[in-house]
Amino acid sequence: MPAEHVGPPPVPPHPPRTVLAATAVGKRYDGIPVLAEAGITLRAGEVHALVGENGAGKSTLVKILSGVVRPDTGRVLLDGREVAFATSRQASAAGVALVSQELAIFGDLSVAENLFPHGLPRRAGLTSNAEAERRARPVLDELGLRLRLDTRAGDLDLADRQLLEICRALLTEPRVLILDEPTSALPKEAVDRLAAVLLRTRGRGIAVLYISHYLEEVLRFSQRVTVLRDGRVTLGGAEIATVDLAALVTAMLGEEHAAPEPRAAPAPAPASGPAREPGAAAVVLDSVTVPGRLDRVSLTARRREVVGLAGLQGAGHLTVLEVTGGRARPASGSVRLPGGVAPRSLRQATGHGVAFVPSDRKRYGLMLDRPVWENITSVSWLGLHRGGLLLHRRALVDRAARSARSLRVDGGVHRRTGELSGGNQQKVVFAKWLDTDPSVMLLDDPTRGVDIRARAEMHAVIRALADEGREGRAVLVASTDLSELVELCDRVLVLQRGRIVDELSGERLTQQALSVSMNAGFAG
Amino acid sequence: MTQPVTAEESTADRSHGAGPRGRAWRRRLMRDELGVSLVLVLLVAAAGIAHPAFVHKDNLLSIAQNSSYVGLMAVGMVFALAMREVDLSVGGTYTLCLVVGAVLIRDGTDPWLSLLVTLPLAALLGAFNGLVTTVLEIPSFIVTLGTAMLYRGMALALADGRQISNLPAGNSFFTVLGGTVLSVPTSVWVLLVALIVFTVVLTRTRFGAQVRAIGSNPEAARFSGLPITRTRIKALALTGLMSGVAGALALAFFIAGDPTVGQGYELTAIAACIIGGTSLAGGRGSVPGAVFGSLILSVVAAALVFFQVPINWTTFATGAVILLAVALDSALRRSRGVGLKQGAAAVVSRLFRRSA
Amino acid sequence: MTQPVTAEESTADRSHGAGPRGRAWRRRLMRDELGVSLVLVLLVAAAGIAHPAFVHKDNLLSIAQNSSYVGLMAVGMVFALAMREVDLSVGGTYTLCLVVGAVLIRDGTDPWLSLLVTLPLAALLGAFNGLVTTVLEIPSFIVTLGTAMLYRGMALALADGRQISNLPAGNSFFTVLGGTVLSVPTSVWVLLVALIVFTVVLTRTRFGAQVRAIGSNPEAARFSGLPITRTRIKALALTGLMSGVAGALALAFFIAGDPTVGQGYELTAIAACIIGGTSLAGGRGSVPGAVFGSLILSVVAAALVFFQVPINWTTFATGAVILLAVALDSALRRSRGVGLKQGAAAVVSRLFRRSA
Amino acid sequence: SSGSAGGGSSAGSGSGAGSGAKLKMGIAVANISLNFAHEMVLGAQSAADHAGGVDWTAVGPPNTDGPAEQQLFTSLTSTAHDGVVLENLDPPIFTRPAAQAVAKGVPIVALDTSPTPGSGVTFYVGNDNYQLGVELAQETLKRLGTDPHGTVVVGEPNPGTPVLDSRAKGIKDTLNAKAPGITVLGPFQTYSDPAQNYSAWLSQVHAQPHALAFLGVGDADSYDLARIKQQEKGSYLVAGMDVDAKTLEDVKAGLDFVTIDPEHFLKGYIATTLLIDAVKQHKSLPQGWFETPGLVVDQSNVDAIIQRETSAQAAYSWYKSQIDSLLGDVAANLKPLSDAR
Ligand SMILES: Nc1ncnc2c1ncn2[C@@H]1O[C@H](COP(=O)(O)OP(=O)(O)OP(=O)(O)O)[C@@H](O)[C@H]1O
Ligand SMILES: Nc1ncnc2c1ncn2[C@@H]1O[C@H](COP(=O)(O)OP(=O)(O)OP(=O)(O)O)[C@@H](O)[C@H]1O
Ligand SMILES: [Mg+2]
Ligand SMILES: [Mg+2]
Repeated sequence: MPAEHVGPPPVPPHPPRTVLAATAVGKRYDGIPVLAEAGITLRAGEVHALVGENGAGKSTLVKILSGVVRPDTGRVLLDGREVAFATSRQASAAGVALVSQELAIFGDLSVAENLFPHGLPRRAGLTSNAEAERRARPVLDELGLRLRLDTRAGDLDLADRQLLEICRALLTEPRVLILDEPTSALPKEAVDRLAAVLLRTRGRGIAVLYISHYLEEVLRFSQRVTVLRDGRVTLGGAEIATVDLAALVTAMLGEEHAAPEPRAAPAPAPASGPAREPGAAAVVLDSVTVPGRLDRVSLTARRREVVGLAGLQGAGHLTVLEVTGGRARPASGSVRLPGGVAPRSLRQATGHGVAFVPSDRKRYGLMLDRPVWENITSVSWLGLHRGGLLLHRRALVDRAARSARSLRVDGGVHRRTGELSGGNQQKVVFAKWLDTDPSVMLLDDPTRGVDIRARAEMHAVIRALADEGREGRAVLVASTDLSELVELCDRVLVLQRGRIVDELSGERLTQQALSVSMNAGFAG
Repeated sequence: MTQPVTAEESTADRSHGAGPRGRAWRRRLMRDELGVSLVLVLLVAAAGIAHPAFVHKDNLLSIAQNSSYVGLMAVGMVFALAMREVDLSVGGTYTLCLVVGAVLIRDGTDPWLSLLVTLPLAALLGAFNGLVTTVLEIPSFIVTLGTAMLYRGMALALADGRQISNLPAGNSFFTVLGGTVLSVPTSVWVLLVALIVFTVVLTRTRFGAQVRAIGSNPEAARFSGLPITRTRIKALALTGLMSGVAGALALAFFIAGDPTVGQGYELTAIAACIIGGTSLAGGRGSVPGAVFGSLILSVVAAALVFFQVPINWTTFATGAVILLAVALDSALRRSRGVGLKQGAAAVVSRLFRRSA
Repeated sequence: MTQPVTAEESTADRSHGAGPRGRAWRRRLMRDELGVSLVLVLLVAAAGIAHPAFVHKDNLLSIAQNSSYVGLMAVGMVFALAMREVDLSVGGTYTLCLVVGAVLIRDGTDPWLSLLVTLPLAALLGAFNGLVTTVLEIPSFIVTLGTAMLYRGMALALADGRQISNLPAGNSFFTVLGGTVLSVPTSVWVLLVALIVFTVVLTRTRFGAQVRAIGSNPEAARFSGLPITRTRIKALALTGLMSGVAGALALAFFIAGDPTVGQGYELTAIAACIIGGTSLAGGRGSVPGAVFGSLILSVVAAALVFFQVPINWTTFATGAVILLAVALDSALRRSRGVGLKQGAAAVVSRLFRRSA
Repeated sequence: SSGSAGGGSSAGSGSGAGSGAKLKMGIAVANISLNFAHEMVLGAQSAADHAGGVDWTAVGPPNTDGPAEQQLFTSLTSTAHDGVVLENLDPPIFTRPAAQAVAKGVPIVALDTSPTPGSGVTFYVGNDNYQLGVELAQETLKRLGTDPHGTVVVGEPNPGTPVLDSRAKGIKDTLNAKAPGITVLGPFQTYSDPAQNYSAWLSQVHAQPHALAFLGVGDADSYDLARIKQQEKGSYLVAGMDVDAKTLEDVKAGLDFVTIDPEHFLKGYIATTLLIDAVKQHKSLPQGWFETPGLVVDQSNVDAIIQRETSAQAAYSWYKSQIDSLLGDVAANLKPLSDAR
């Protein structure tokens, strides 16, 4: 088994017992079928992967499994008995825990209160952080979350919030653990820890279902895989040994796409040939210091160049984006945008052609209650005041529709953005910044939760952005996904403790090299 | 005029965009102003059936006029609420503009010219609210609670605690603005114009879109480089301006500057907005809804007079009827409401046969 | 008691989790109740320096007592606001309980036993607010605006529009509840107890956590299956209960049931909460803050009397001072505030040397 | 001119409705929650009952809000089109609505506050509020002995209310004129909400611990001041106006040394009777200000007043003789409108 190298697979009890199963599940939204005859079976002690394109129906299926959404047709069986959970609470009481894609964090509450949303453990009738500490700490440590339990959850970054939710699920001691894209926001080191945790849970005979767009990851962690395409199962619970990457891609995209979609495979990046020579300097940081976050960082990003930023959590690579985008102000040193202006605020930076694509789309990216087209046009019309005082609705809608189509945002631009699937929402955030025709792009996990095809296409768009236009554009990318940096970037700057410690490019730019130099000096 | 707003409102509606445009459109209409307007009609109909005199043109017009002051404030308030702010100083602004206008006119300023002072002043007072909110980083609720007293206090001090009367009642300012045009009270015309203009502003202009975008997700708005401070100040200035307009009209009608009027109007105005479908949580707002809301509140008060509710029960009855009205509204919103619609139609037609 | 609150209160601050326990703890304190309490102290100090009689024990105690009624309502209101609801009917509930109690006692019920009616009634009225809000799916703002009139109307009808007096003033109910214990007004003791108890309830019980969770992120709450309806009803019942307690204390003190009391208390209570750091957007709430807030409002009113503000300027001055107070508060919140703290300390010590 | 015209036409409309069907009439008051309004409504109601053949309505907003009352008044003029008694706290607001009603031919009687010139209302029944203030001041002086020295604090619930303003002025002027040794402070704002009113007065007492007297011009002032005097065992004099149940107890208990009773019931009764008579007998309303007296209530007569307050009947039988004499010769009690204060 290819999973062998991850660690000794504790032999699952024979014969593998089915814990949770869904059969012939159908679900429609507004008459549009989202799931049709979909089904899946989870066995005790297995890690089962669920993959598919954006909008294929993965989240919907797992929401049905865990009682968040009711199916129109079909049945859900727990230990062979049919169940109809009214709420996710009932589900978790029955041992089915879901970590959903749209994080359910209570920002104003403490980490402890978020870990036990139905009530902190009590001592003498009063909730007790100490008791919570005692119960939660081991799990937190397993996942490498070093947090004080009285920290306000809203102050955590996306990765920590993701881990926090996984802890919350683990603390319910589930028999079925469902993770919807747990790794899309996680840095490599966290992913590895999660993998270890999953392996252990597997040992305890827990069934794990997890959704991911990282196919290698899927092949490494899971024993079986189910593939959804347009709400139908195209590969049902196949033993991982029997499938390879090509097979998965075919199942996801269909025969016609498998072959003519070379970029679909996470093979070497398309345009990273040395053909282009970079243009004029667009972004210049000169010994920029942000107390506690950046320490005398200097860098130059030229037009026609995609510069990657890598680092462990808190290494400062994100702060580089923030000072460039005007979100954070350097205490000393200088930041220069094209035309020599210094970014003073998000608004002013936007005005000078900076596009800042945040990774936390729900919080910083989208108006979930507005239609897609309003989101896509909001920066250019409402931020940059392009397009006049009066609404030219048709014009805006058409423009939005065009870029939505080019990025494969499924469903019309009149849909409420909150109804889109996670990946499609991410595409909308990207589209709304493309719509501003920026001269500098700051990307933080630009393809978070986007499927491999759309991801490859977005990469192509980013490259094109860098190269085309009057004299090209500068792109700064930070990503938790090292392969993305390798595929996309001309060179990658590695930061540690707020300092640039390494620069990788050309042949030296590989995932291994990256993770080595990111971790260098942190022996072990 | 409802179409665009309702349409815009409906974006909150999950089934938006999907399904044939026509159906969606009807559903949206159903979901929004039609709800309140129907409630309004039903209330009038009910009162009219019991007391035909209630639906007499003059009575309805005077009700409309009485609601117009709070109605105008509500129109302004929609913008504040749509961007997650609230303005408790509309009553104070109203009073101050009323008194300033009266003082100017008493001291010989041409009544019409006094508008050149009072209206800009009103906008300024509103902008001040926005400025303080921004600079001090404190919720507009508390800021405007303070400025409400500030403005009302100025009015009281300026009027030296007395009502300012014996103004030149004959002047065209009082006869026209305070009178009727085509036998409809001028303030009702103004309300109608405001309704149309600001519906367009909210749903069809960049400013309106900015207001709603900021209210929908302030953090995202900041990230998208929207001019949040400027928009907030503009929006609150607009709210202030509308209170000023209401004040000017009240002055023209009452022909007197009374520093004690306008107490508690802020809550009535906010209530009108919310009844009309504007959300305290921001992002959504309906100008026509706000106007219907204020009309509903006036109708309730007036109707109770016709029903000769014993004086000690008036407050109770008012509360009860308002609750019934909003309950009916929510029922309409939730049911596709077709049945109710037909029922209402029947009632209304019967009524008009009756009163004709 | 503050520590847990502040822990929960501490507002967005990225570097937060990092710092060593002590520092973070101090910083949080600084950010929260200390701000308002400092403002309170400064106001008292300022007034005391100008008019030593102001800081005389009796005067301070009577100010505390006068603030206790709104203070209790504010304590309840924190729970409503923390879960994104608002209760505009606290004034009405207060009045109704006051009048019901008075009627019962007048008609011969034992005053103490009357509590067995009025307090459950208060909780019931609050629960009714929650129920209507849930069933009709309309904002509690509009529901409670209606029930406010409903409740006040009942009081008016029940009292037949006149004051209910001739109560057995000698009864221990009036002498104890309306009197003083250890020469501190009983209502102040009650407020103190409420402060402690409900600080614990909000910060250290599951109910409190659920209230804040729902207010912080309703979707997430629904997703994780928190008992939203039940919690809402409980929270609003609690708000109602506190108004009932205030009503009972007022009855015991004034020894008369007056259906006209309590107008506009709702805004004052909400203002007190917000001044104290509770957010209208839900999720965060501070019980001590609310109490300090209501104290600040009372101190302002009382101080102005000592400064003999002319009648026509009273409103203006009140508004101005309140704005200054909140401005100072926000300044304190933003600056680490150390300088100001020392300044304040100095002032206070000098003052007490003076008045001793 | 428009006044007499209104009067004339009103008689006309009166005849229209008067023949056969019940007359539709009513009263609008400033605030249905407050005792004084309540008393006037009672007076008006019993007058209507005694007159007979009248369908009587009373309306008013739940809290003092001129425009709100104005809206109710406007509605009332279309339901009670045979005649309306208008009690309000800010006459200017009613200038146009009253004028419109008069123009429609609805006879209007102003009650408690004198109508503005433009309103077309030319008959007003009410107290001399300035005089009420004077009386309170005189009663105070009686109890302060000869040539008193010290301060007297005057409070007024809501500034900007003409009735209260003139009462306060009456107090101030009298004290200043008759007692040079007394410094009058105020009037200060004491708020109408009883609890707020209590707090305001308590602060006043603490701010002026050595004052000779604290005098209010509103209803809450009376019983709140009494409560404070009792609580603080004060040696100062306290008094206010109106005859709320609590106030009467306090007078009986000697806490309030007096309370000035504007005799609202009487006012309401007189105004209503004269309106109904005019309409029934198709004659136009009297012109001018019909001054109704006020009454000084102290321990000597408080019991009778308490008895009077028990019911409308009790009130009527108490006032009967007074009513008869006042209505006996209306002309004698009429003063020019312009003198009203
Ligand atoms: N609440 C909703 N209302 C309407 N349509 C919805 C709703 N939720 C999901 N959909 C639609 O159902 C389809 C499947 O969504 P789903 O979230 O299951 O996709 P997914 O496989 O999770 O995609 P992704 O990989 O991007 O997360 C999408 O077209 C989405 O727009
Ligand atoms: N963030 C935004 N960006 C661009 N335009 C916006 C934004 N927010 C609101 N608007 C404009 O305000 C208009 C009001 O919305 P509304 O839906 O009523 O228009 P509409 O023509 O009625 O659309 P529909 O009929 O599809 O609902 C929106 O159509 C949109 O054009
Ligand atoms: Mg998904
Ligand atoms: Mg739309």
